Amino acid sequence: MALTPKDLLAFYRTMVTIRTFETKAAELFAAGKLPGFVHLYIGEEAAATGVCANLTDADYITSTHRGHGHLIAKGGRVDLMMAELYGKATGYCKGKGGSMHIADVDLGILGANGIVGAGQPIAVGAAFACKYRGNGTVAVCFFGDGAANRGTFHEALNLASIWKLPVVFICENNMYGISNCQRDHMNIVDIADRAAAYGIPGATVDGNDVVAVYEAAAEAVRRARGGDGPSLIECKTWRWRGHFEGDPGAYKNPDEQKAWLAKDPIPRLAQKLIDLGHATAADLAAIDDEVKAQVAAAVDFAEQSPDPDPADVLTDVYAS
Amino acid sequence: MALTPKDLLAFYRTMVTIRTFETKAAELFAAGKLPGFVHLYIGEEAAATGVCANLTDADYITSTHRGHGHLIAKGGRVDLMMAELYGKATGYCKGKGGSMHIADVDLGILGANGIVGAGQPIAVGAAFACKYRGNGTVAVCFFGDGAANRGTFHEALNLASIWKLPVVFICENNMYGISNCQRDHMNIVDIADRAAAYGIPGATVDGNDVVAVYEAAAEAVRRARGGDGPSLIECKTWRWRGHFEGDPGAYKNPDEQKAWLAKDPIPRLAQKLIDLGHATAADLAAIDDEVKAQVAAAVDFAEQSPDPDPADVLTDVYAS
Amino acid sequence: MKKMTYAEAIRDGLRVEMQRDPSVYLCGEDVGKFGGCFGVTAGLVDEFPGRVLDTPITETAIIGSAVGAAAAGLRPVAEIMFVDFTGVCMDELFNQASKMRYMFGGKAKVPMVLRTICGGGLGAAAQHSQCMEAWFAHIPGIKTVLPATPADAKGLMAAAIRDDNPVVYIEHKQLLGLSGDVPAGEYLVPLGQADIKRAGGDVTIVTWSWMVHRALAAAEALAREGIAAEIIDLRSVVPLDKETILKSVAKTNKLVIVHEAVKTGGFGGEVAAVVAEEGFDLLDTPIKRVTAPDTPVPFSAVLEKAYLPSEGKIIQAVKELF
Amino acid sequence: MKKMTYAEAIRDGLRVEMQRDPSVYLCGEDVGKFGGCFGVTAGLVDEFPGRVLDTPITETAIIGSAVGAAAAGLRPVAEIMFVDFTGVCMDELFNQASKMRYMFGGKAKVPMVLRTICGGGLGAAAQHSQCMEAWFAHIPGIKTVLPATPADAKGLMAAAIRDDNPVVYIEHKQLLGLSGDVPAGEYLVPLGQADIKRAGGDVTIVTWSWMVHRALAAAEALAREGIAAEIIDLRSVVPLDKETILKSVAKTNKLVIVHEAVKTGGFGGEVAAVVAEEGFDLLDTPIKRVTAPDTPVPFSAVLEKAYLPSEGKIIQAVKELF
Ligand SMILES: Cc1ncc(C[n+]2csc(CCOP(=O)(O)OP(=O)(O)O)c2C)c(N)n1
Ligand SMILES: Cc1ncc(C[n+]2csc(CCOP(=O)(O)OP(=O)(O)O)c2C)c(N)n1
Ligand SMILES: [Mg+2]
Ligand SMILES: [Mg+2]
Repeated sequence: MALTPKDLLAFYRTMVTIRTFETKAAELFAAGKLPGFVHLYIGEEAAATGVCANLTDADYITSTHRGHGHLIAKGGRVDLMMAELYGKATGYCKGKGGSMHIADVDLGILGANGIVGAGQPIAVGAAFACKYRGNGTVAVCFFGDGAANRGTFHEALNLASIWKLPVVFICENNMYGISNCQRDHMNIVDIADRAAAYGIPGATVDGNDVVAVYEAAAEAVRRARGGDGPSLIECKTWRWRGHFEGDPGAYKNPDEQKAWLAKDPIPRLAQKLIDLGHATAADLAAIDDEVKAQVAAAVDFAEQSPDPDPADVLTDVYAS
Repeated sequence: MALTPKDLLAFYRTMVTIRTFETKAAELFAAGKLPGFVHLYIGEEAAATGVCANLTDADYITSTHRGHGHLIAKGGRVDLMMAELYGKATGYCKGKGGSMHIADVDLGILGANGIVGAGQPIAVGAAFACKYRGNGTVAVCFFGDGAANRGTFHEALNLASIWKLPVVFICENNMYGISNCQRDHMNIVDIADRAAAYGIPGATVDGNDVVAVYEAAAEAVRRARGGDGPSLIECKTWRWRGHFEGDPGAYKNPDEQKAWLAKDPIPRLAQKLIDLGHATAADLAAIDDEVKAQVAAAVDFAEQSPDPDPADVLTDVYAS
Repeated sequence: MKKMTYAEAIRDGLRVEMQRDPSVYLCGEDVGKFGGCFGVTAGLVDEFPGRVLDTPITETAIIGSAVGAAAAGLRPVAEIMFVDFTGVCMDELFNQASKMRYMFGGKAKVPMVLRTICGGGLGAAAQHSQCMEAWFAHIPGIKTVLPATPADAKGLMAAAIRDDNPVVYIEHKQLLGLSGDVPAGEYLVPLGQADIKRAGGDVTIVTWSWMVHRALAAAEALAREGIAAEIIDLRSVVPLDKETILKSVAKTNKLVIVHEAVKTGGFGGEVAAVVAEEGFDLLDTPIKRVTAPDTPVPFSAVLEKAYLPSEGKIIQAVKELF
Repeated sequence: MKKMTYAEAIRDGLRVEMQRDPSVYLCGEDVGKFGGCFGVTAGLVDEFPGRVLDTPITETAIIGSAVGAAAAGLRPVAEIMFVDFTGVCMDELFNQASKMRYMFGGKAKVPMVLRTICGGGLGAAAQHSQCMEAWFAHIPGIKTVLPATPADAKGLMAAAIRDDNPVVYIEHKQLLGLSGDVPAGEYLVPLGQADIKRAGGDVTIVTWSWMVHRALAAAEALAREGIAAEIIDLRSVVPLDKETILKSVAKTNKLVIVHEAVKTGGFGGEVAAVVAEEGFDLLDTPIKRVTAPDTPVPFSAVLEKAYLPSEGKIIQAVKELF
């Protein structure tokens, strides 16, 4: 399953969509238009994109507080996402969830999550459902380096291993959990080494190289679909911005920040597309423009959408 | 610090005390004299004995639901323990705790624990206190193979490693968590391999060889006292009896059970003492008799002790 | 109808629902070949191959995975061996299972059952004897049931499994061996319907789980003294059947609440508050609560006896209202 | 006296106690160089080298290790970034910290503070906006405080640190910037003493944390209509100052309870039950509760406004009693 030019162009579009959506969200937050906490995925686009390219709508993912990129890569609609960020009635969650709780169960997106590490056992359960049904579907769990220290990580990977479940754990190691950098929160360099504690394969990849991510995930998804159980993949990457909008990220080393900005996954893929003759600069600029228009339309949609009816606070607590 | 004959004889006495105490407890439980849950340590005596021989009263331990052996090895008094098993006012906890909650804080015993894995972060905190005071004391955390799958294990070892705390994690791998045998609850053979996930040393030893346990623990305690941080030691052993008294343990393989009974740590040490000329069979029999008398006296003490005053249910909730 | 114990009735409820719906599965520690710590699931692992799963000691993954499986369309019945251990997986219940539907704007269903067991009287001490329904009742998005009889145990289990929401199903150790008539085959007791276990016109006693039986014994004794107590077994604390409570108080004008959990913050407070708010004019006398004191559960039989609400304490509380 | 914000007052309380007692240390996620998610501990890491410790994301180890350190003689102040995350470490609080002393027959002390923050109004949605004091109140062996003013924030922090028991200290996001007079140097507010924040003879309003201020605003408006409300700020839910409540109700004969937590199972139920049991004859009217509805906290500002108890809802509830 070698990647076709079409695949690579799709990666490009997805990554640009994430970048554009997030850049717009930063702008809107700074303008006071978005309430609550907003955690942006800028700089990490290759991870979600490379992983989700291996999935269909019937596969599941669990996401995190930093979830916009995962949602877009899994096929989520930017208009419904943007409306949710605004807290509008037309948003993915009718304004009840906000950035940290966007979900699209029909697309297998079992939600962003405000609790760090909470998605890990949930993904295990979704993978159990996949295996129970025996239909070859899989679950993917996204989480951060910080979340790799939570007890849920340990319990989820162990249970997935024992039950040989079709789940792929994707650790997005952006080197920080809020202000706490990896070397201060764990005593190992490669988080993928933790796979050995559960007797499952672990791999570390350049999380800013979408093709490397794609290939590592492809192998893990193939194993999962084939009944060979879970895997752990660590994508080394970098959070460009503060932890949440409003955090200047003063604790980051400026040299490191600079070095990582230079590894921007989007120009890297653009260069490859051009070098391989799959696209011209103009082709890519056209994609950029289309995406920009799409995100602008999403903002318009959100702004023109109505607020929820206050009475709706009482609905959707129980299914009946 | 080579072991002296006196040391080995002390090991022998401790192991026989544990065995005798536990055998008596089994008998008393069967006779309907002990209420509640009773989990016995028979067959695992070498682990607690070899580890605690490295500790002083100023060092801490955290124990488990299967705690009698740890308590005795750390210097706990069998009369106060037995009275607690009976729920008497003279027991270690005035009858409020029972078998699963015996503690002796003055001896650094921070309690048996009814919650599997709960002692792991507690030991980390005690070790933090040791380091904070800088007095060279250490903490030891006992737990089972089953407890090695709890999230607390992961979080405790990671935090201990980051903070380089003087704590030794002793996993007593008796191959079962209730009815669930190790190969069904984790996908690795040596639990000590999990140490690598935290960048700390891990070692697996024959948990039925008290000298091997002593030596592995000595090395880990030396590291801890010297400021070199935590270690994980796995003692491979076997639970002779059911999970708790009343459980016939029908899920155990009779051949395995037989093989392990043959590895009984007490005759192994007795043989060594005799072979090395440190003791005669008569010397050891004399120790056996002394211990038997001591445990019999503990039972007498317990039986003759008064029940707690019902009004005492209300006391000891808060310190004032 | 068939005579069976409470434990057998739970198992029967599980069995009937598992036969009916292949998306139902059980998981938990030692629920398989061991049959559960109290034998409740004995034999099911053989009856339903691949659908009764032993787990490691991993409460957060047990409940977290149940949430994921339920969101993905299965109907897990996940056991936490003792209710005392739910502190370990509280986030999974409290922030995930209960809120997923609401947070997602009504676009998810989490049809799962958390099966567990509560209560004292076994000398199991502070970490294996508690009653925690008040916590669950304070979590919007879940339902909480506590059957007191074999028939209710079966019917509530079936209803909990068929419910499209997370349901916490709490058994009681002292009831496992209790025998009673249980309908055969499919049998449902709707969630949120209290049951008048004994009718009476002089005082309303609202209770649930094991304490239903202590209240019934007290009512028997009180009857001999000419006081007719009405015993309302809530069966579920959420949804709460306010109507049955208020109707009874309208008749008796007196309310005593009996629960095994510690007093402060117990669900008895909620019942008292509902009646003090919505039925204040029906009351002639103070609302009494008979509960455990605000202490951990002690080990010694002597102390535990003093700890637990007794028939005597219920009788005394009732008499103070006359 | 010095004017400072609630956040500064907490920090001042921490600072004074850390200066006073070298066994006090702070730990938690981002409490060090980041100064805490809301800036409360800013600068302390430099003032107290080695005594302000950043942890990984590891709530069970944060609280579990605090229990161990406290049992070994230190006085940890361990932060859980949002009270909503205490579900993660509930076992450490519920089965370990709170019960150790009792289980060990009175032979241990666990002098620790769990510092955390609660409440809505920030658009932080369902997992970052909750109020959970009712859970803590249902755990014998711990105390739970919720300061509403800068002075109380400082004095209760100091008292919590000096207390020999586990204390859950709950800040409120909406109060961090609130300014007020705070005594300089050592200052203690005893745990378990309610404070009458406004005196009045017509109706008693029992409340705590942020809602104290909404109740005060409502009282102001009610006063203009000739209704004199007495505002009792509980400050700690356990120990509960029943005396102050009952004394007030003896005067006003009317009780309204206001809290931000969801209604069912909230601590308002406990307050209502205490008064319905011990002060029934003092009451002329039903006991009212003004609370959030039984739903998760919604994200959208419009919905969250509808969710939170407001001045208007308090006024309306009070008026219904006249
Ligand atoms: C259980 C829990 N603890 C703490 C937090 C607060 N918090 C939110 S995001 C975050 C950092 C997460 O770090 P990481 O997992 O590396 O993800 P990243 O933000 O880097 O994407 C923390 C501590 C939380 N939401 N949940
Ligand atoms: C958190 C928690 N889960 C489950 C239990 C029930 N339980 C008590 S002991 C035990 C098995 C423990 O196995 P292991 O850690 O290997 O210790 P062992 O009994 O073999 O000494 C279980 C599941 C518990 N007490 N606490
Ligand atoms: Mg990170
Ligand atoms: Mg074991």
